[in-house]
Amino acid sequence: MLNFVESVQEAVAGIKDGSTVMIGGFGNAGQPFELIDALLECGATELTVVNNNAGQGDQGLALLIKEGRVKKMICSFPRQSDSWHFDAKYKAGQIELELVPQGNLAERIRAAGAGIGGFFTPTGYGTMLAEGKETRFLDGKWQVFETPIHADVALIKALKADGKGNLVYRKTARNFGPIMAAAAKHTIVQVSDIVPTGVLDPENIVTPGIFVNSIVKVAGSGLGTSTTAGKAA
Amino acid sequence: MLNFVESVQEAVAGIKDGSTVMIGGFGNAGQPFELIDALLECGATELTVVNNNAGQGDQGLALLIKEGRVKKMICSFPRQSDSWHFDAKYKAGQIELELVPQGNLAERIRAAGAGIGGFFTPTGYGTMLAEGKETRFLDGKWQVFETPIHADVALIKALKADGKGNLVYRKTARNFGPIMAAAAKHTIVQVSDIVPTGVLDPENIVTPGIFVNSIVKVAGSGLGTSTTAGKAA
Amino acid sequence: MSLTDTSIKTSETALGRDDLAKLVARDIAPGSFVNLGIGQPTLVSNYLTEEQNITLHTENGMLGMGPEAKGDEIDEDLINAGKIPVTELPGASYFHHADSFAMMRGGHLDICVLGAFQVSVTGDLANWHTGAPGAIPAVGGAMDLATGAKDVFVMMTLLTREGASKIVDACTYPVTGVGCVTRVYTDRGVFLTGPEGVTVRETFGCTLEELQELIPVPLKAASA
Amino acid sequence: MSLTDTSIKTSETALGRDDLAKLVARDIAPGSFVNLGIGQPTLVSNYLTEEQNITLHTENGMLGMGPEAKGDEIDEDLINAGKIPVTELPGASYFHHADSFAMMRGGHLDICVLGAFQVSVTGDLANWHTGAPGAIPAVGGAMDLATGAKDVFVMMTLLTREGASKIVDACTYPVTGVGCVTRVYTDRGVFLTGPEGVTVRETFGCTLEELQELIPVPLKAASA
Repeated sequence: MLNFVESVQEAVAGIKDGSTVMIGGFGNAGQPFELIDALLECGATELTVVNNNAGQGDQGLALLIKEGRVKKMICSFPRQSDSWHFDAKYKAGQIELELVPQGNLAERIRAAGAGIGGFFTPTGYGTMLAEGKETRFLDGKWQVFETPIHADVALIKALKADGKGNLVYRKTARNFGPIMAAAAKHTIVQVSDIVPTGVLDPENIVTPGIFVNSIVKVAGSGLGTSTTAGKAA
Repeated sequence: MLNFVESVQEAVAGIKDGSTVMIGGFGNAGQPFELIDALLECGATELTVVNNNAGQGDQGLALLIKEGRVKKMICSFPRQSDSWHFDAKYKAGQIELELVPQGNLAERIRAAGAGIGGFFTPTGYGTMLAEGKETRFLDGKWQVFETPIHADVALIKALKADGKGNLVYRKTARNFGPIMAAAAKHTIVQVSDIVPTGVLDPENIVTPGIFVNSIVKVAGSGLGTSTTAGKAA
Repeated sequence: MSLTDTSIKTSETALGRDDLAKLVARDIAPGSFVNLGIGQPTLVSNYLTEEQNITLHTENGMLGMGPEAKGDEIDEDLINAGKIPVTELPGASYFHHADSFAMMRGGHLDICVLGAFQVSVTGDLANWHTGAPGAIPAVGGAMDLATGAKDVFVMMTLLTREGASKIVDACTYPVTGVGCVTRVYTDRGVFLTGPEGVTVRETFGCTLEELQELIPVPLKAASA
Repeated sequence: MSLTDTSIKTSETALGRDDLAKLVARDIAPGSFVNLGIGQPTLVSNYLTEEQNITLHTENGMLGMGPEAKGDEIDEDLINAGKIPVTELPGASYFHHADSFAMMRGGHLDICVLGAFQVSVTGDLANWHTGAPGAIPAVGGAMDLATGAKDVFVMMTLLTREGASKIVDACTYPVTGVGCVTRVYTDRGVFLTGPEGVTVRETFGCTLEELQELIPVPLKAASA
């Protein structure tokens, strides 16, 4: 069932300790900063977080990691110049890391939403990241068996939602949003605008409302040039 | 390389005997009738055709089958009230049939375009259509191993193309077009309109031009209410 | 479990197709995403109310499908899975075939309503192929629908023209899916199927005992 | 094959980064779809001409990427894979991450240009991880890029700071992909790699013999 909620706090209130949480965004584009802040505030812990990175600077996901709420990160690129909170926890052995090539991350998330139990892909064959994984020679190439990444909750950011929960995104802020919305049991979306049903052209909807559970409007979110606090370079 | 060609005849001229040809469309919606007629005219034979159905009435794919050009059909629903040409060839043992559940057909086509060497899906488990196929218990369900369907050529219909070959479709005529465009080595598209590059909103492009090789404008094609000949109920 | 349990509902006469469609429509939870199979299940759409706020999916690439198109509304590019021209409701969306079946196969549809030749005591479904020699097999989206939705409802007459029960111990027709049917709506009663066997929720124009005589598998009455 | 074969091109001096980028740009066939990796490969975009009609892909979901955004053009929702604000060219398109990597992994990109730590004689690529103890591994899209494009070009200096050849018999760093590199552009020469070994296409500021002294694997000269 689709719910329109009044605040980001209300939107994340049901997230339980031990959940697997997908968080959209690539760099700052599409990062649901306000939802992440609310998740930090709500106190849920022992989380497995799926995101392309492992937090940057002193905000959002990085703070969640700093506060010890994240048991495990599933990501493609945890090492950035300002990912010091992850670095510290990792070196202290206080956080688990599942490193996944970015395309495998995307395809495994897509597989979860699409009801695919596993697939073979050439990416990673012969590398450290395929060690111990099943391989098979298919279509003239060695390929590696990969499994879906499911989640309890997805936190994503879109540009607009209509009354049916249909979403459109903006430019490269689309990134992981549509596939995470489909992969999670419960999808929470922050949007900059909610428009009446029928305003969005049915040809142009990127995420149909069937994949959306909670929508919260966050002023200034998704406008491209950031005016809200908490965003780093 | 992208080519804009002047006629459907020119568009299909390179299709060789023995090719695997994907043909878009579900019912009449999205059927590239004019391209199919040109394929019939060009004389290519021993074809493997991938389409949801196996031809209807006395037109298009049905005629291709009647004329003995199709060695094998890969489809989900060959039995329709007016699929008499397929029926006759099938009963005479003159055409091979690979029957595929519609969702597997779509996912296998998608896999070919996405570089996936194979995948497990619950669809078909325990049925005649999974006989002899590898099965595995994944995500709490028995699943069947399915492999990609590649093609030499795709013939599809879209509403509009721009100068970069970007495509948009119309309503349920979208169906197999986008995934076939990605799965075939050479994708030929008939459109009702070619617009200047920059006219289509980058947010709304369904098939990026990277998947398109030849575009031909067919007057009256893709307008929803048919005015061209050769379309049955 | 007892055949004399009276907690199940009964009505005085067998149900016609429209009354059965009305019953199915009534049982669909508000806000659900639903796929209605070709044939009898399509009738259900006539009885869905606006308050229910049901979104209909058609596997050829659309959510928010409206009623059948008439006259000037007919648009060749807008058809349902049965290839019938339909209409578009506000809030509709279009997507390609892989996305449409991913939606179905990924378990995002709440309910799918299908016709059937047979349903087994454990919820196996047979609805795609008679298995007759020489018959050309055709499956369409039947296997995906059977496997993908959270709940699979079957709508059918309880008996064949020859009087045989379509609820069976094991399907004799080739199956479409294994253990997938959760509920069976027939002209004579509503049945719940699953690992526990067949439970009768309602009977129409007959008692549970009379029903048991028609059906060759043990029936349980639903508890209140 | 002979070291005295003179069919390869030579220039008088080693190439700087920009000259090398110019060379790579010149070698990209008109109409190609190209992904330029983070770092040195990004320079290539400065030398692509309008007549070449190249479409740039960025794996975070865009085709038709334009130059880096400056001043008022900067839009936080429009960045490249290196998280640098970029611009949009006419005919651009946006798509989600799975579609973007499917495009790459499905072999639809003509060329991908990457930096490298090492390339082996058979085209193995090492560019993601030093393997140093305690180093936090991070892969991003490197393995997908290495595996997906029709041609993988590497741009790098031929030698490490310590003077060791980055073209090696077998990678000592953890590999990114096996047998994937087809061409290596360096400050000292252009090399073709593959099952046949290493062929030198051009040398810069050195002869083939001098190059052979720097590189611990047998070099062949390209035939005319």
